[in-house]
Order: sequence, then structure tokens, then C-alpha cells
Amino acid sequence: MTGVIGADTHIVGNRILSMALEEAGFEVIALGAITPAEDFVKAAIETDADAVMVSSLYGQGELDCRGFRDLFIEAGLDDILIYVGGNLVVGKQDWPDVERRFLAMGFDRAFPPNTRTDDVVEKLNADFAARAEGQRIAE
Amino acid sequence: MTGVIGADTHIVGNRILSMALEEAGFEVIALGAITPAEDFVKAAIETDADAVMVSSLYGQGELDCRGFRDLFIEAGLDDILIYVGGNLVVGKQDWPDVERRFLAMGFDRAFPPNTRTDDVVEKLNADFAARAEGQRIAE
Amino acid sequence: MSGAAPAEAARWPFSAAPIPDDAFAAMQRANLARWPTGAEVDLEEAFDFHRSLPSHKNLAAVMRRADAEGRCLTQPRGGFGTLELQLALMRQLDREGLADIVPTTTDSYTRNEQWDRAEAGIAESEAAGRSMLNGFPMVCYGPKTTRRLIEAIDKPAIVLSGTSMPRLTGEIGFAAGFTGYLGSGLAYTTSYTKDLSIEDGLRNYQYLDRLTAVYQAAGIELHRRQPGFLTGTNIPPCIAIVTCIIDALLAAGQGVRNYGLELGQTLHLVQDAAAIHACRELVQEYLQRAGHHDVFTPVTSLHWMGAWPYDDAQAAALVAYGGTLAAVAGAVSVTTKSTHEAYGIPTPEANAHGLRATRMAIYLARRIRLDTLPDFQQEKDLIGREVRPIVDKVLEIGDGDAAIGTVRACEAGLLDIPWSPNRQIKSRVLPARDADGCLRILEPGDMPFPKDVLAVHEEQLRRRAERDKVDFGRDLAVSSVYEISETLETLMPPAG
Amino acid sequence: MSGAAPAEAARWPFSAAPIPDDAFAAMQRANLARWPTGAEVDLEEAFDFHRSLPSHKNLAAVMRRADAEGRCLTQPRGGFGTLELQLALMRQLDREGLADIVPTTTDSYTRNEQWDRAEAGIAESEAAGRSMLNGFPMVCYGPKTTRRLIEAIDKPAIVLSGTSMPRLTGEIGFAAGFTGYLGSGLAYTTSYTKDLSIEDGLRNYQYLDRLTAVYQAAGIELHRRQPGFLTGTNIPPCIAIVTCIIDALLAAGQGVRNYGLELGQTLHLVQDAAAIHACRELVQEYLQRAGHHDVFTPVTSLHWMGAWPYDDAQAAALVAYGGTLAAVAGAVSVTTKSTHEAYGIPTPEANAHGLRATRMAIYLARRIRLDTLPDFQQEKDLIGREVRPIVDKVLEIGDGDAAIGTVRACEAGLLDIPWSPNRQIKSRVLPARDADGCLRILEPGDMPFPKDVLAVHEEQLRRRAERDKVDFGRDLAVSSVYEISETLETLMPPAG
Ligand code: B12
Ligand code: B12
Repeated sequence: MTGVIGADTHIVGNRILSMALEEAGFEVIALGAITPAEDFVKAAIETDADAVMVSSLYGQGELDCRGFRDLFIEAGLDDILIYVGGNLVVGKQDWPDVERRFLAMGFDRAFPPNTRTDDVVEKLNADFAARAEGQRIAE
Repeated sequence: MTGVIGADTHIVGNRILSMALEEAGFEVIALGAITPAEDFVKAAIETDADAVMVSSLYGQGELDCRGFRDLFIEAGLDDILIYVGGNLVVGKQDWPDVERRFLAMGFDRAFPPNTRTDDVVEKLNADFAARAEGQRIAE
Repeated sequence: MSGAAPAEAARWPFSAAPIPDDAFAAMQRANLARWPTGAEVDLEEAFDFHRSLPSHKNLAAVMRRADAEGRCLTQPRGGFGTLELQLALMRQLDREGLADIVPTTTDSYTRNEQWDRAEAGIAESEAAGRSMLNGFPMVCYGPKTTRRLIEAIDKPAIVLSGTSMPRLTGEIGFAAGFTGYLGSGLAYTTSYTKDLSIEDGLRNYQYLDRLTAVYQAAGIELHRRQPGFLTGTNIPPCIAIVTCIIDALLAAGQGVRNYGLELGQTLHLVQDAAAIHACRELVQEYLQRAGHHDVFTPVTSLHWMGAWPYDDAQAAALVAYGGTLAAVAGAVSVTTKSTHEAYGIPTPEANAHGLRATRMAIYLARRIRLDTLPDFQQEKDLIGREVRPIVDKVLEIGDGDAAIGTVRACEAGLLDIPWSPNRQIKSRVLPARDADGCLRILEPGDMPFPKDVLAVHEEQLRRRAERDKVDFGRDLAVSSVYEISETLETLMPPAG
Repeated sequence: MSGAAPAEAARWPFSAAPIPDDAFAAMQRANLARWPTGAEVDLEEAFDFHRSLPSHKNLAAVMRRADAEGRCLTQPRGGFGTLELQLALMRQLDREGLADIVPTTTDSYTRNEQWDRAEAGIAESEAAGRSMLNGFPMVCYGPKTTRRLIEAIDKPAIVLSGTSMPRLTGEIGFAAGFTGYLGSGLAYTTSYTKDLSIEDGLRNYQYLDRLTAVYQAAGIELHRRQPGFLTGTNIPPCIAIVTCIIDALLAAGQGVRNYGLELGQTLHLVQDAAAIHACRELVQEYLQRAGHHDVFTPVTSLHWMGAWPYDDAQAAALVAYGGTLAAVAGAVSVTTKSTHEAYGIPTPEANAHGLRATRMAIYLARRIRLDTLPDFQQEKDLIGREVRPIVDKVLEIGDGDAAIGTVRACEAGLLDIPWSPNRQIKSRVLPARDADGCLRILEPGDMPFPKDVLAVHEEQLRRRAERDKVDFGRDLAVSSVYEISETLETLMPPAG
């Protein structure tokens, strides 16, 4: 499942990511731009999704993503894999610091700007494999 | 008296300075590029110069200007006004620090890159006026 | 958030004709009632304030003068979440950046009319000591407080609010003293919304344009502007210009007299120059044809709108080249970015640096023009052959009405926008960069481009596929999205 | 320091003809004996080393390939006072800067053959932990140690040594494995010396060119290069090209087969493109006429050689535009500067940044050419009409011998260089920038430019004087020296 959270219309990267995931053999449900957090949860329940790929580019990701993981927990989807990527914060900030903030919010992985789709596909495959072995994500 | 010290051929700024000093009513002896320190002293004695305008642009000014003041003192020209200007050191360094170093070497004034001739003429007039009143340079 | 136009909008029959006075008055009342600060809008007071501004703080006047003098003005983007931060930013852009036009970008909540969230964002920003919003929440602050921004600078100011819902922000912005407002019905609805209907988007901007005409009637010239950059993602000149023409017809229909046209740079010196000349001529051609003889339509060139390189040096070259392209093309202004673009909203310093570098590039470009270059003529001619069939089709399908034609053409995919987030846009048209570095159409979708024109595009793109040894297909489009953001090591590896 | 050529130089009769074998051999022995490291030069060993280099580390080959492929290569300048610093610099320029050609600039003491002082400078630099010399003292280190620089990089390397006394540095550099060497008799004697006679300067470079021919005879192609930038101070294309032609004739006379030509940028897109095309054509015209049919003469464009702006953003624009100008002009390589230029020798980081920004600008320029622009044709034609009368006069006054003609023409002021420090150069010719931003001749001194040509220059300059409301006179020349270094606030104050 892919989508762009909040009031964000930056669809290009998310769409290219969806295309790449499809090409890599995943079944993709694309929610598109401007998707409220609640819609992700609703769609995840409906489609029984294994992973959620949240994009946030426009700088307000930090506000939009607060409590995102909790919504899934509340819906009983404790286990779902959630990645976030894009230009997650306002301005040019130190990436390790930004990553820490988003992991603390409950995302399994956070990806900096300049991420290429190959890398995402690779990580996703690795994490699914790790889950088969009972880990949360691959190291 | 004007000239470019050491093995330095950057004549343009020094020549424009000479032109401006002449226009401002000073009598200018231009020694030109690549002028050894000794030649400045020799010419100062010969022409009974009141002030020396030393340019150094090429980055080796710090080596070339060592002991410059002493040569004049040795020649009995204790009182002569000596300015230095140009790109005095290698690389982009903090100007106040560079200025301090050159004043410590005995220059009466040091001028940073991007000095315009009006400013030099003004300072020179002020210093000559100050000397008439017994000060070393104007404050 | 409700993307839809308010109920009363449905009251006036949809067309390119002016909104009837009474319908507009009713809508305006309802509109201003949507948020407490709407009550602060007092049109007569606003007119007086505008009349008190010197002409060098009026964007319409400043654009006309620049055009007459052949100058290329500079304008950055920029908005922060609190008044203090925004004041500092605008002062810095004015003084250190030497911006000729000073912007206020609104935040995305404001754009989406989620003013309660914007209000919370102000509080969060103040608490955090840094901006948690990606722009200035103008509606929350209201016109009186926002006017302090206008008073802080000695240049004209423009509202940048990428949204299809400009009605309250427009009222606040104009009342505060902004003399420029960027945004348009077709361009922004197709590139900044997901569910809003094209008709509602057009209606919303008809409101803003009608409001502009109200100021005009009071003797106050305001500069409205169309954002032809759309999704900013490899938009070929022809598609941008089609939207410029349609939005210009709609604005002129409401009585707008100063209507700027923006084109994102293709980054090809000749294609950009040709595009800017073609845009101005073609827009005037259709305006005249529709009987609008006195609309001033200067063209603004925009620094690269697609993905930027992450390397500071590469980005610096892109900034500077953006000035060169705008100046050589004869754009009346250029909207700048900074070396921070790929990472996030620039600091005021980085923003000012981008402005200054661009300004220097404009200076260095002197007054060089390429109008007599055969390649320029050829490209300009090609653009005309691309644009006219589409616009003519839109007007035809709308029985001569640009508004109705636009809605129908979007439905039919006759009008299409690449990489659009809007569900009502087919987004089947797909651009890519050709072997010479020009943007071309790889897949036309259902857009009625003439066969001979498409053949030119295909040939150029096939040359690129051959050169790069890749298949002629969608990958050309995807790799063209990334291209400019690639590292130098990829773009131009060392020789040998 | 003794600027004069050594006594034995006088032994061979001065002309453009090759130095006789025995005279050269004797001179070479004496030359190598001037400093201890000269004894390390073993030509056979050096030939073997050069033969072992892959062709992508041979500058002659790399320039030929770039020319064939229409590429524009990048090259910075750079030299520090110790081996460690220089190794780090060259690695950084190679790897981070992606330089296609890696330089070693020598320090000014070395250039002036004050090797004892350079030796002291090494010690001072080591003690201070920073470079107290403005370049690398190659002669002090000697060929064996210097070769470590060549081994540290995977690109061709060039010696940059702005001096009229290249004889020992040339021996050391080539023996160390450098495949390029910048410098020439006429250009450097007129712009880097004060008391040296033109004849002695020409002789010194005849030695270097003869040495290059010795390598050539052993099958080793070396790239020699002429620095047409001269005093770097508003040199109009015609004067640069005259020196290119003369120095090329002299080099070809000694047997050089790869001779690069450098032109400082005028910063006018069209004038620079015209200059680069004209340079290549005119140099070939005179080489062919003199019977030299197989000299490869690629042109290199140099980032602005005059005074730079102090503002980082302005300088960044100048760096990037320098890439644009070189690429659009079709230069085979571009020599870069950095945003630190106005202040001092750049850090390796700033230098690499300048290289990368330039490289990106080259990429962005794609393969755009202006050859079909009428203004280009006109400017190129004008340059031909300026250059030929001067060169023809030089050859005439030398009774057909370029060497003798040059000495006589300088004496007579028929050949003149603006802002020259050399006392034997009249330096009465004075350039200035015209209203369109092209470099023109304000005062011709005694240079025999045709009347109609000078009339064109005067007209353009008068237009500038009128526009700027200043007197038509020397102030135009002085303000043109400052112009590019002025602040943006001065160059392009805000509109209104
Ligand atoms: C033009 C130029 C040249 C020309 C010089 C032509 C000539 N014959 O004069 C050429 C191309 C030949 C040249 C050669 C070299 N140059 Co050079 N050159 C410059 C450049 C681009 C402009 C200098 C200039 O003419 N400015 C215009 C005049 C009007 O300004 P000005 O010289 O600064 O002078 C004004 C003020 O400084 C002041 N002033 C100057 N002197 C004095 C003295 C007094 C008493 C006072 C009060 C004021 C004052 O008033 C003047 C008038 O307003 C500068 C960089 C820059 N500024 O952009 C580098 C620069 C000076 N050069 C530099 C170097 C290193 C060299 C070389 C060693 C070559 C190299 N790196 O490859 C050689 C040196 C050769 C030698 N032996 O001297 C460095 C110096 C490095 C440093 N200090 O760290 C600079 C800063 C470039 C750089 N960033 O690397 N150069
Ligand atoms: C194109 C663009 C636009 C287009 C968007 C068109 C569209 N419909 O998509 C337009 C012009 C409409 C636009 C509008 C705006 N934009 Co914008 N935009 C860009 C730009 C230039 C390129 C984005 C892009 O398409 N990149 C190409 C794609 C392929 O890359 P990507 O999006 O980064 O995605 C890749 C990776 O990040 C990663 N990834 C992305 N998402 C995810 C998710 C997961 C789970 C994973 C694993 C990976 C991943 O994989 C993707 C594929 O490789 C960027 C700056 C830049 N990067 O150069 C600014 C940028 C993102 N925009 C920005 C802003 C602020 C805005 C605006 C608010 C306008 C403004 N400032 O005036 C509006 C927002 C409107 C809204 N409500 O959302 C800012 C964000 C600021 C910040 N974070 O600090 C940026 C960074 C520019 C800047 N420096 O100011 N924009």
C-alpha cells in the first residue's frame, strides 16, 4: 500500500515507487496524494495490507505523521510494516537526527530524500524475509 | 612611491592606485612590478619619499614583507609612512587576523582586497595631516 | 477539509462569462464568514491602503515597467509559520537578496483551508522555535497583522498559495496589501488537488479573478498570475502554454487586466527562449480573438521545477543557469530556487544566495537574445503547431466557451497533465527528455496533437533511446524525472 | 634572480627556425646543472615512464579525443608548497572535483628561478603547517619525488608555471611524467616579467618547445599550451589571438605537434563563442601558411581572468557561467576558478566545488551552438579583420620570421599588451567594455588596426559612455577593470 500523507500533493516519487514495487512483483494499492492518516488505516484493513509506504515531501510530515503508528495499533494492526520517505521535515536538517525522530514515532524505516526505488525494494524483501524468521525488521 | 614587492607581477591594482594618487595631487614614483624590498629603500632614499605603497597580491606577501620596516630603519628612514595592500596572504583568511600580522610587521596600515582608491587617498591625506600634528597616523 | 466549492457557487451558471454582481456579493459575504479574520476585510479601507502605496510597491506597475525596460526581475519563494519568522525572511530577501518581488508562500494547511490545523501549526512552531509549517498561515493572522509584512519591505509583494481554494486567502492577501497573487483554476486544480472537480477549481479562481476586477474598478491594478509549471515534472512548453491560454481567457473573462504567465524552465537554452516568446504571442493571439484587447501578459521563467541535485555545486550551477535562461529568453521576471532545493525549504540565507546568484547571472547575460537563431525559430514554430490544435479543440468542444470546454476536454483526456495527482485528470500524457535535451512528448494519451508534430517528438526521443542504449518506452519518462537530480558522476563521468 | 637567458643561449642565432641539435644539447647540459635535482633527469628513463602511462593519462591524447567527441573537459589550477599538501590537493581535484585534467601550479619563487627561496618556503610551510608558497616547488623536489604526484591520480597532469623561465621546470616536469605544460614566450614574457627582454623570453620557450620535440621524436606526444590570457585584464579576443598565432608559429618551428590555445573569457556569450572559433581557424591559417600542416591546436576557455566579485553568490554565478560559455563556444577544455578567487588561493574543497559547478554547467549546456546566429558571424568576422593586419605586420617587419618580427614589433609598439608589467612593452593599448558587454579597444596605442575596425570599437564604446553618463576616455578602461568585481547593489540595483 502506498500513499502521500496529509495535505501533500507530491505524487511523483510515490507513483514511481508504486511502479517499481509492482515491477518487483508486489501487489500495490496506491492511495495517491493527499491521503489522511485515517484513510491509510481504513485501506489497510480493507485490503489486508502487509506494508504501508508513506510519502511526505512537503515539509509538514512531522505534524502529519504524529500518532500514525498508534492508529494502526488501535485498529489491531500491530504488526504491519510501515516505511516513511521523502522530504520529511521543513528545511535541510541533519538526516540521522530526522531518522531518529521518525523511528521514535514508530516507523520501521525512514528514508532520506534521494532514495532510489531499488534500495526500497531490497529493504522490503529483506524485512519480509526477516519477518518469516520472527524478527521485526532485518538488520 | 608605489610598487609591487617580491616576485609579484600583479601590476594592475598598483598602477590604478598610482593613477589615482597622481590625480589626487601626489607626486608618484612608480617602481612597478617585481620590486625587491631593497629597491624600495634605495628609491626612497633617492627620491626622499614621504610614503611607500607596497602591493602584494600573489600570496607570498607574508614572506616578502618580513623585515621590510627594518630595512627602512636601518637606512635611517624611521619615519616614513608605509602602507601595504592586496591579497596579502595565501588563501581566504580572516582579515582582522591578517591585518594584525602586517601591523605587527611594522606597516602603518594594511588594506584588504576590495579596497578602492578613494579610501586610500583619504587615509593618506588624514595621516599626512596627523603627522603635521605630531602623530604617527590618524585615528 | 472540504475541497468542493461552497454551495452558493452553484448558484451562478458555469461559463467563461463574468460572475454576476449579485451572485458575487453573496458569495463574498459567505466566504468572509468562514473564518473569524474574514471580518477584518474592509474593501474601502483596503483600496485606500493600496492607493497609498508607491508605484514601486505595486506589482502590476513594476511588471509593466520591467517589460518596457527589458529588465528581468527576480523573485524567490518563501514562507515560514510565524509572523516573526516571516518578517525576518521578507526583510532578508528584500535587503540581502535584492529581490525585486518579495513573496509570501502560504502553508499547506492554509492552502487546503484547514485553518484550524494551521492555527495549531503556529502554536507548535512558536513552541518549537522553528517553523513546523511550510509557509505563512495568512488567513489565521488576518489582513491587519499580515499587513505588517507589506510595511516591512520596500518592494511589491506576491501571495504564493498553491491551491485550488484561494477565495479566502485571496481576500485576506489583497486586503493586507499584496499586489500580486499566483494561482489559477486549471493549473492548480490539476496539479495540487486530488478529488476536487475541474469545474469547482475553475469557479474558485473565477471568484479570485472577479475580486481582482473589483479592485480594478476602484482604480487599483493588481497582478494576477498563472502557474504554468503545473506538476513541475518535465512539463513540455506546449502543455504549459495551453494552460496559460485557457486560464488567461478565464481571468480576462472576469475582468483581469494584468495577468502574468509562468513557465517552468526546460533547461534547454533554445527551447526555453522559444517557449517564452511563443507563450506571450499565443496567449495574446487567443485573448485578442476573444475580444480581450487590453490584458498585459508578461512571462515569468521559473528555475527548474523538477527534482534537484543533492550536490551543492551542481545545484549552484542550476541556480545560476536559471538566471541565464530567463534573461536570454527575455522573461520579465524569474522565480528563483536555492542550493537547498533538494533537501527542504531553504534558510533565508540560502534563499538570498540563490537570488543573488541569479541576479548576477542575469547581469552577465547582458541583453543577448537568440531570436535570430534558426533553431529558435524552428522550435517556436513547433510550439505553435502543438498548442493551437489543443486549444482550438477545447474551445470547439465547449461551443466556444473556454470554461465549459476545459471541463469537457479534461473529462475526455483531450486536455491532459503529466504526473497529475487529480483523479479527474487522465495523466496519460507522458513527457521525456530527448537527445538534445529538449522536453518532448513520449506518449500523447488522448491529446489531439497533429501526427507530424508527434513524429518530430518521437524521432528525437528515439535518438535519445539509441544514444543511451535503452528501450524506447516508459523508462525514458521515469529516467527523465530523475535526470537532473543525478550525481555528476552519473551525468558526466570523467573522460577516458 | 636573473631573468636573463643564460649566456649559452646567445650562441644560436635568434630566429623562428629550430634550435640546432648541438646547441640544444650543450644548453641542456648547462641547464640541468643549475640545481642539484637537475642531475636526476634521465631522458631515456623518462621516455620509458611516459610509454608506460595509459593513454588516458596523456594530455595530448586526451585533448585529441575530447575534440573528436565534442566534449568540454574541465581543469582547475592549484599548487601548494609541500608534497603532502599537493598530493592531497591533486587527489581531491581528481576524485571529488572530477577534474579531467589535473594541474600543478608552481610557486612564484620557482617561476622566477629563485630555488633557494623556494627551498626556504618549503621549510616555512612545513613549520607553519600551511602553505607559505603559492604553488608547488617542483624543481626543489626534483623529478623522482614529483613523480609521486603523477602516480597519485588517474588523469593527465599539466604544469602551470607562469614564467618566462621554464627551462629547468620544464625538464623536471616532463621527466616527472607531466604530459602537459602551459606557457609561451610572447604571452608570458609580456605578462609575467618586468625586465626580461622579449628575445630572451622567446628563446627560453624555444628551449622548452625544442625539448618537447625531443620527446616527440622518441614517440612521446606532449601537450604544450599557450596562455592567451596574458595579463588577464580585459584582453580583447584579437590581442589574445595575435599572441596565440605568434607563439604557435614559434612552437611549431621547434617541432611541437600538440599546441593548445587558451583564451580568457570575455564573459559575453557571443563574443566568446566567436573568439574561440576564430582563434582555432586563424591559428591554423597561419600555421598552414608557414608550412606546418600537422599541428593539433585545440582551444581552451578560461574562467574570467580579471578581478572577481567578493560576494560568494556572485562568484558562484561567474563560475557556473564560465562553464556555460566554454561549452556553448565549443571549447575543448575549460580552466576553472572558484568562489574564493577574489580572496586568495582556494582551499581544495572550494576548488573542487568550482570544478563540479562548471561541469554541471557544461552538462546543462548540452550541445547548443551559436554558429548560425548572425551576431556570431559578424563578431567572428570582425575578429579576423582585427587579427590579420597585426600578424601580417609582425611577419612583414620580421622579414617573414615570426621570432624576429615579434621582437621588432614589440619595440615599435605594433604589438602591444594592455596592463603589461614588462618595461619593454609599451602597454599603451587600452581595452574597455562596451555597451553590449563586449571587450573593445578604447585606445589602440601604435597597433596597426584598420580604421574601419577601430571605428566599430569606438562607436560601441561611445554608446557605453553615453549610457553610463561618463566621459569617453580612460575612466572607461579603469571602470572596466573593476566592473565584474563590483557588488550587485552597484551592478544591478533593485528596480524602481
Ligand atoms: C588579474 C590577476 C592576475 C594577472 C595579473 C596581471 C598583471 N600583470 O597585473 C595574471 C593572470 C598575470 C595573474 C597571475 C598570477 N596570479 Co593572479 N590574480 C589576478 C586577479 C584575478 C585580479 C587582480 C587584479 O588585477 N585586480 C584588480 C585590481 C584593480 O585590484 P587589486 O589588484 O586588488 O588592487 C586594489 C586593492 O587591492 C588595493 N591595493 C592593491 N595594492 C595596494 C597597495 C596599497 C598600499 C594599498 C593601500 C592598496 C592596494 O587597491 C587596488 C585598486 O583598487 C586576482 C584575483 C581577484 N582579485 O579576482 C588574482 C590573484 C591575485 N592571483 C593570484 C595568483 C596566485 C597568481 C599566480 C601565482 C598564478 C596562479 N595562481 O596561477 C600568478 C602570479 C604571478 C606572479 N609571479 O606574480 C592569487 C593570489 C593568491 C593569494 N594571495 O592567496 C589571486 C588572489 C587569485 C586566487 N584566488 O588564486 N594574476
Ligand atoms: C516536483 C515538486 C513539486 C511539484 C509536485 C508535483 C506532484 N504533483 O507531485 C509541485 C510544483 C506541484 C510542488 C508543490 C509544492 N512543493 Co514541492 N517539490 C518538488 C520537487 C522539486 C521535486 C519532487 C519530486 O518529484 N522528486 C522526484 C521524485 C522521483 O523523488 P521523491 O519525490 O523524492 O521520491 C523519491 C524518494 O524520496 C523516495 N520516497 C518518496 N516517498 C517515499 C516513501 C517511502 C515509504 C519510501 C521508502 C521512499 C520514498 O523514493 C522516491 C522515488 O525515488 C521537490 C524538491 C526536490 N526534490 O528537488 C520540491 C519539494 C518537495 N516541495 C516542497 C514544497 C514546500 C512544496 C510546496 C509547499 C510549494 C512551495 N514551497 O511553494 C507545494 C506543496 C503543495 C502540497 N500541498 O503538497 C519542498 C518541501 C519542503 C521541505 N520538506 O522542507 C521541496 C523539498 C522543495 C523545497 N526545497 O522547498 N512541488
